[in-house]
Amino acid sequence: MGGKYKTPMLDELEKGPWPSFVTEIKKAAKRTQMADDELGQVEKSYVTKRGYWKHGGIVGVLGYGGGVIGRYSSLPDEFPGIAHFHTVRLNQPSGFFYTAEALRMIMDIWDKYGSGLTNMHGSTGDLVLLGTTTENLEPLFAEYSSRGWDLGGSGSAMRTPSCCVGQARCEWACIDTMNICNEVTQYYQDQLHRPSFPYKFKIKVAGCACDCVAAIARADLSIIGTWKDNIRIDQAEVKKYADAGMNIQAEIIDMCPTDCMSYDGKTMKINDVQCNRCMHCIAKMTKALKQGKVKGATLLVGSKAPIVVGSLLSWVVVPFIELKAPFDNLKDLADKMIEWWDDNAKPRERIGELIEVKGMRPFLEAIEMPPVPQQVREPRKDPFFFWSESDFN
Amino acid sequence: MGGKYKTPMLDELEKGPWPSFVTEIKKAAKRTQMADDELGQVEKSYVTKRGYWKHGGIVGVLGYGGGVIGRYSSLPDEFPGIAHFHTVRLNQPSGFFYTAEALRMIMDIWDKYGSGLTNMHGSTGDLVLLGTTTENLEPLFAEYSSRGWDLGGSGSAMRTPSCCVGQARCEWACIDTMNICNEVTQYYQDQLHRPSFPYKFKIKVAGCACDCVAAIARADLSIIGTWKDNIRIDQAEVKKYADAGMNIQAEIIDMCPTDCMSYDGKTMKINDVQCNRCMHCIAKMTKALKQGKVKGATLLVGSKAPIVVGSLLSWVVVPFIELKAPFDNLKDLADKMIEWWDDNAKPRERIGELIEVKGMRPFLEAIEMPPVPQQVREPRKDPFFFWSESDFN
Amino acid sequence: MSLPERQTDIGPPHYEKFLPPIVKKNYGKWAYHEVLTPGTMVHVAEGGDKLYTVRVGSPRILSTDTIREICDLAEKYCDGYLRFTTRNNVEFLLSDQKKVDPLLAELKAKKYSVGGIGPRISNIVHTQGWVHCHSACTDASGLVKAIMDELHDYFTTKALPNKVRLAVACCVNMCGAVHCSDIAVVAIHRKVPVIDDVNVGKMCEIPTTVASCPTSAIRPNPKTKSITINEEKCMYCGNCFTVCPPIEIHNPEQDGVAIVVGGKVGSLRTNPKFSKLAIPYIPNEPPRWPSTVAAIKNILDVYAANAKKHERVGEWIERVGWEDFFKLTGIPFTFQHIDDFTFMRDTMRNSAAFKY
Amino acid sequence: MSLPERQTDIGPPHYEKFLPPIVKKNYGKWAYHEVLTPGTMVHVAEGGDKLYTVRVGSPRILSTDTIREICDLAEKYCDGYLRFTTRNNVEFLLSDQKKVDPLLAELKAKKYSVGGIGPRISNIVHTQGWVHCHSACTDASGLVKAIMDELHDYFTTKALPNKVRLAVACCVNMCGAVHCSDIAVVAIHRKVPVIDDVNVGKMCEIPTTVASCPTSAIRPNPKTKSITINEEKCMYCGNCFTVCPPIEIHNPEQDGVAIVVGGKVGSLRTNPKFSKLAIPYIPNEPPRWPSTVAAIKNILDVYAANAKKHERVGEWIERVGWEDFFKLTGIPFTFQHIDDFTFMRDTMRNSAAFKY
Ligand code: SRM
Ligand code: SRM
Ligand code: SRM
Ligand code: SRM
Ligand code: SF4
Ligand code: SF4
Ligand code: SF4
Ligand code: SF4
Ligand code: SF4
Ligand code: SF4
Ligand code: SF4
Ligand code: SF4
Repeated sequence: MGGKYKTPMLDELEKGPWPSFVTEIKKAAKRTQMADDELGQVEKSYVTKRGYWKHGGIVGVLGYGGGVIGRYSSLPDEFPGIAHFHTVRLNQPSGFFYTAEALRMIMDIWDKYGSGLTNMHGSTGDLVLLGTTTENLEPLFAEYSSRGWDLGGSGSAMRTPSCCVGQARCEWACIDTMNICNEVTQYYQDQLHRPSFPYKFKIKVAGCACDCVAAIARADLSIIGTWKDNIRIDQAEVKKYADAGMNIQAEIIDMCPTDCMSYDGKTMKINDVQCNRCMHCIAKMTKALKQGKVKGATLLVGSKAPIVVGSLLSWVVVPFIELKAPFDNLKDLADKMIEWWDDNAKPRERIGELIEVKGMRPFLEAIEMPPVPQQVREPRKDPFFFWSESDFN
Repeated sequence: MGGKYKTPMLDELEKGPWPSFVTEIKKAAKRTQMADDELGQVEKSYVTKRGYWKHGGIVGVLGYGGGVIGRYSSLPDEFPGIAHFHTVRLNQPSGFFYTAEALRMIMDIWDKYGSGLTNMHGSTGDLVLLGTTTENLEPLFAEYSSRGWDLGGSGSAMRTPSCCVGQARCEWACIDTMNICNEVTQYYQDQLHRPSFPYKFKIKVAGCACDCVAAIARADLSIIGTWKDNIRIDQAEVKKYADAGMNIQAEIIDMCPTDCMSYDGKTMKINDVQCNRCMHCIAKMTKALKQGKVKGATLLVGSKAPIVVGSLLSWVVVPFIELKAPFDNLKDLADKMIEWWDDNAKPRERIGELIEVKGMRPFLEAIEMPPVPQQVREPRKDPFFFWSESDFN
Repeated sequence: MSLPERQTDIGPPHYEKFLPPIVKKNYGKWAYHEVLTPGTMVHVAEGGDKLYTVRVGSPRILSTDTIREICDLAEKYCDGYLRFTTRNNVEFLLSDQKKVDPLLAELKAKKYSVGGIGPRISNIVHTQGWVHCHSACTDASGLVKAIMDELHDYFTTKALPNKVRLAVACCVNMCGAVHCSDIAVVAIHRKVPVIDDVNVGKMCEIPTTVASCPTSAIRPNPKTKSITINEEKCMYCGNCFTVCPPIEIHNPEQDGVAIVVGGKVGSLRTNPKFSKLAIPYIPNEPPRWPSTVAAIKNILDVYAANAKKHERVGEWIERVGWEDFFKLTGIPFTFQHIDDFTFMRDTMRNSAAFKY
Repeated sequence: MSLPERQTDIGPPHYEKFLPPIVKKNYGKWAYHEVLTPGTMVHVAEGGDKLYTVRVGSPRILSTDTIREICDLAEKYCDGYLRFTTRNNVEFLLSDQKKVDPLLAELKAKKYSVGGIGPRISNIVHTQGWVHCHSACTDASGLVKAIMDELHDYFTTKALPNKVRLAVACCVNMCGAVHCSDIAVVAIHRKVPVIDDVNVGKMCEIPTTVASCPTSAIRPNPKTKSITINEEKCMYCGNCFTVCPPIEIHNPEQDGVAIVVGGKVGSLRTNPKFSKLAIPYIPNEPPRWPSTVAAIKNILDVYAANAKKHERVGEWIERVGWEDFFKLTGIPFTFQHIDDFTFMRDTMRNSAAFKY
């Protein structure tokens, strides 16, 4: 098989040092008609500068409302192998850890039913299997699920939660990101597989303010690890950084956003009351500075992409919460958030958009959080604000 | 006359070191029934915590549509002296300069026709004569206008322009604020006296970025002096400030927003390309630092109070314009702005609000200004933007 | 008595008529100035001429009597020349240094407040209040008097880190510059307007009234030929009352004032800033508004104790963070502080870094 | 062949199954790490255990063949353990230092790109493009390949002031993290959609279609039983096309990409930031998008030459000002740069201080 199409345009993209997706498609095309027709259609897109995919139809596996993105070529006669070309979202394990054995099993089954192409991983976090037909969906699902692998989310549902590597390989993880991610994924299995929300709901967990999973920018509920007490300083290690040539004044002291550090060439001092725990000094001097010991997370809500009134970054709603397995307090809060959203949102309205429409107050009241200054960057500017009956007591 | 009312509440406000408006009203109340009834009604407001004024009716002088704010007591039987209590806005001279002679003349006429009370000055800048009757308006106007004084603006019209003291008594005035203010006031006499705009239009002129007339916050057209070339440094004077105990590093260098200054204890240096001409260093070391010599103004548009969608500060539209008497280039630009606004605004829509609705582009095109980075603090965030046919050529 | 012949569209008299000779001579040629005392300064011209300014506080509401008294003083010490400032103070302009002290002496004797120059408070920009405006939900002049009495030392003597601009507006129309002041008071309503259906029907244009509401809380009510207000949506701005008086928004027991802080208009060091909400509500307490006065004093004191030299109130707050502002002032943080209007997106905290 | 018994709602396998023993042992007990080379780092546990990571670039679209090859490597050097990163790179996890160099040697021989750790670029977060998405107005994978080829040295060797996060989204749905990236590409339309009235009538719910438009540009057209679009108001977001396919928005000659810059997600030093528009339009130039690649290279080079150590792209720009960004990069400033959408109020300059 393979080689049905001349692909002079795509061939250009096999040149150069970065690994080539074209090479990958060609590899698969040697074995599957699907991949070969995919290659042909993409080449055509490169010539005409447009895609040839129809809107997705609803396809899936029995009892599930999501996990598969239906996709059909708009040129099925020209490219019959991709007349159906659905993607299957396999829910990745927390932290994207695998063994060769597990991965080989996944690949073997995929070669049996699909194009031989994958996305490792999708932007949300799923292990994306790229291209199969409607009739292959059921057997494929049976094979995977019987071996302990389930589908991820799609549609107006809980979406596959995702997290940074956290405590598995990072000294700064204030929370057990992988366990939290796994726990919420398991807790929301029903909502993940059976779309019943107003729109998508995403959860992402980062172990510290570095936010290596971009939680604050692309999760309806962003969970970010932090601490409350003082940064621990190892002065001997500070000295080693200085000796190794670090310009501590310029690189650390002057870049501290709260101006709460000082270094006189010998001793580093931090006025911890002023520190906003931004992680800069710790990240750049990991041997010398350690976070405090009272650890937990900040919960932020609402981020999303720009459609339709501009992107949102998540907003702080719970400045600090301790998170210990099995994370019941977190699940309880997430339930309340989702319930309020579900009760109030229009279709295709994300939770951040709903808060913007309704205001923070009803949301905070629904999740039983008091107003605190940490929730705002600055207070309101205009003199127009609501009063509730309860304010008059 | 006077003393008709017991005013225990207001009497409390005659105590304390700051000059008392109550004392002022009482002074006038000795001579006019109006002021005495005003005293009585205000005392009543202090007891009941509410005002007793009706909405203004339209009153004025022949041929003018503005300059008088009609005001009627809602308790005319109780306070007959203020059954009518209109204010008259006399257009102040640029910079609020007076001679005793001129002021006495104004007061004498006011005592003849009004309450004997004034506001020196109103927030827009007018010399406000506080309280007279409808029938007194014509004679009062005849007296003033025959002596060279005219009314200011009110209603949906050009409003009385105003300015800082500028070159009359300030070393930092990059433009002749008083002359500009006077010139635009004269130029727009018709629009000032005969409301024909969608809403009010205010012009304020400040000689430099200190903005001593708060132009940027409360003028539809804010004119603010600036310069283009290098700050002139007198190192000997710098030394004197240091000798006098100024902590130049902390007070000047560290507070420079663009980090473009340095001082080694001997010589002060400014990297003028980076300077944003904020005026801080010059204001705090006026003997040592002088603005450059290429002077002109920045034109900003749109500021207003919060009704109804939040306050606006004026936006930079023309970063730099030379302004030399008779300021034809300025008048021409102002005309274009007003014309575009007049053509497009709904009633009670300020120019800033209209720009927000229509976008900057049509406005800039109307005044024939190209887009430049100086107009924005930062470029747009979302990927949604318009293309005109002209962009495709 | 026949009236003099009226003129129209002549505009104000040309300012040159009122300029002291020393100003005319040195117009545009000033070299520098020095603040001599909190109420006096000298401007020195390139050629060496010196102009002395003495600044005097004013209640802004002035009787003709007082203005005549000021004119007398101007004639005695300044050849009759004087001016008012953009914050409504009076400035005596002296070309003769020898007359400065005698003027100050006479001002002191007559109990004028001399001050307001340099890093301190100046007069409070304010508005009409119960003295003249139908829209007022507090009195501006009374508030100003009570505040200035309390802060008087900061006008006449005491220095602050930088100028502190105060303002009072008697309704949300904000005829003062409240929206960009260091510390300011704005009067607010807190209750949904009460509708007088009969008069609304008679006196108001229903479509205009409906359109006046920024939150679309108003609907026409064909039955009553009047309107109805959705209580959930109304945030008491009073705009409907402005266009339709029988929609009564005043509620003496519930009206009151809010305090906003951190605004500025100059571009020095940092960008001009809007004021932000510090205290959402304090009841009206005429005649001397003690709670409001105390609240302002508290904010000013905390600023004075914590800001760096030259930092304006807003600059200090932005450096330490609003978390610290609320902590240091002890002001409670409420739902009202959280923006749910135009600027919500830009005022919510979208960062994992903040202070406790 | 009978299928195995399907299970439902079991969720993903527990991650513990896939953790290398050294990770299990030291879970939550890491003390610090050191970046050894642009593609290798070591994490040291409190007890002294050392875990070596070797990071390898991936095109994200991987064939099962390549994945099997990666599995072979993992078995040979890491007891079969490996992971993927949040930016789609592959990480080999080694507990035995001695195996690091042999692994690197084999990776080199097999032409893998090793790098992406520390202050440099990493893999480009991207999306489906013409490979799989109906909404795409560019190809993501091709753009990524072309950009990464050009910037390859910044992945494998060269250091930058800090990490530079790149992203590509093939339409404004922005399935990548374009809206908060240091430098990113987002594909856009520039022409009002063309309406296929017959099919709109047949296939679409008119009210939903009307409601889908963020700028209210769509009106029902009862005559055609379809809709009309107000050309003045349409800003080509494609949301109508998403809910109603016969509204064709694709226009191969006019579609293209915009470049946005200055975003970030971490809270280090400064708040997370949205990306802002740098270049409003570059035409699609498959197969290698030379203009887009050159534009990104230019921005990256100017950043590298001008930013302070540890400054992210957005932090550098905010320090020097956008005036300087446009001056230094030579990018023309256009009407499109000026916000006329949600954030206009906060992005216009309301200050008299700026640079030329
Ligand atoms: C596959 C994936 C892109 C990728 O190449 O990785 C993807 C692909 C699609 N996204 Fe997405 N989104 C993917 C992650 C994202 C992300 C990133 C994330 O989840 O972290 C975002 C931005 C964050 C967010 O949720 O706002 C994202 C924001 C959108 C949006 C805009 C949603 C919004 O509220 O603004 C849409 C539009 C929609 O839902 O109609 C969308 C719609 C789509 C659709 C379903 C387009 C459609 O209308 O049919 C795409 C199907 C492509 C295809 O043919 O396979 N996709 N989408 C990602 C999911 C893979 C996975 O499960 O791991
Ligand atoms: C007299 C004065 C306050 C004062 O005590 O100094 C004043 C008084 C009134 N203002 Fe004002 N405004 C005065 C300066 C301002 C300013 C400040 C300025 O001009 O620099 C502002 C804020 C800047 C601005 O224009 O936005 C201001 C913003 C308003 C507004 C809100 C306009 C808006 O677009 O948001 C209104 C409401 C309206 O126009 O209906 C308003 C309406 C009014 C009315 C006419 C109320 C009404 O609806 O009848 C007040 C009449 C009071 C009275 O009974 O005498 N006044 N008004 C000021 C004019 C005196 C003068 O001519 O010198
Ligand atoms: C007289 C007056 C102009 C006028 O035409 O009437 C004036 C006069 C001067 N101003 Fe002003 N300013 C005057 C209102 C303002 C205003 C407007 C306002 O308050 O509504 C501002 C903007 C305030 C703001 O940003 O919110 C203003 C912000 C300044 C600044 C900037 C202060 C800062 O660092 O933020 C300076 C420079 C300084 O003080 O170092 C300044 C400096 C000056 C100088 C030193 C200029 C000079 O060389 O002559 C003058 C004496 C200063 C003083 O009073 O301390 N003037 N000044 C105004 C006096 C009002 C009053 O009675 O107190
Ligand atoms: C492996 C990974 C987490 C994972 O679960 O997969 C990871 C791992 C580490 N990150 Fe990260 N980050 C990873 C994605 C991210 C992201 C998310 C993204 O790019 O979408 C961010 C946010 C970027 C942003 O702000 O826009 C991120 C911002 C950081 C930062 C903050 C950099 C800064 O100063 O702004 C640090 C601290 C540092 O570099 O000093 C950091 C530091 C680290 C450390 C040193 C943490 C540690 O002690 O182990 C890890 C190795 C750093 C490196 O690659 O240079 N990591 N890191 C991700 C690798 C992606 C890749 O293949 O390149
Ligand atoms: S987010 Fe923090 S804890 Fe998680 S991997 Fe990044 S640096 Fe480590
Ligand atoms: S964590 Fe951030 S704020 Fe705190 S001391 Fe370090 S650099 Fe400063
Ligand atoms: S705005 Fe500038 S020029 Fe005008 S008085 Fe103030 S400091 Fe002087
Ligand atoms: S004017 Fe402002 S930006 Fe320029 S050097 Fe002085 S302090 Fe710095
Ligand atoms: S602020 Fe309101 S109440 Fe006060 S004068 Fe202006 S319109 Fe009247
Ligand atoms: S007070 Fe304001 S918000 Fe309330 S109904 Fe009237 S116009 Fe609407
Ligand atoms: S960004 Fe747009 S075109 Fe690309 S995958 Fe997402 S929805 Fe499809
Ligand atoms: S492309 Fe967007 S803006 Fe244009 S009509 Fe469709 S939905 Fe409206």
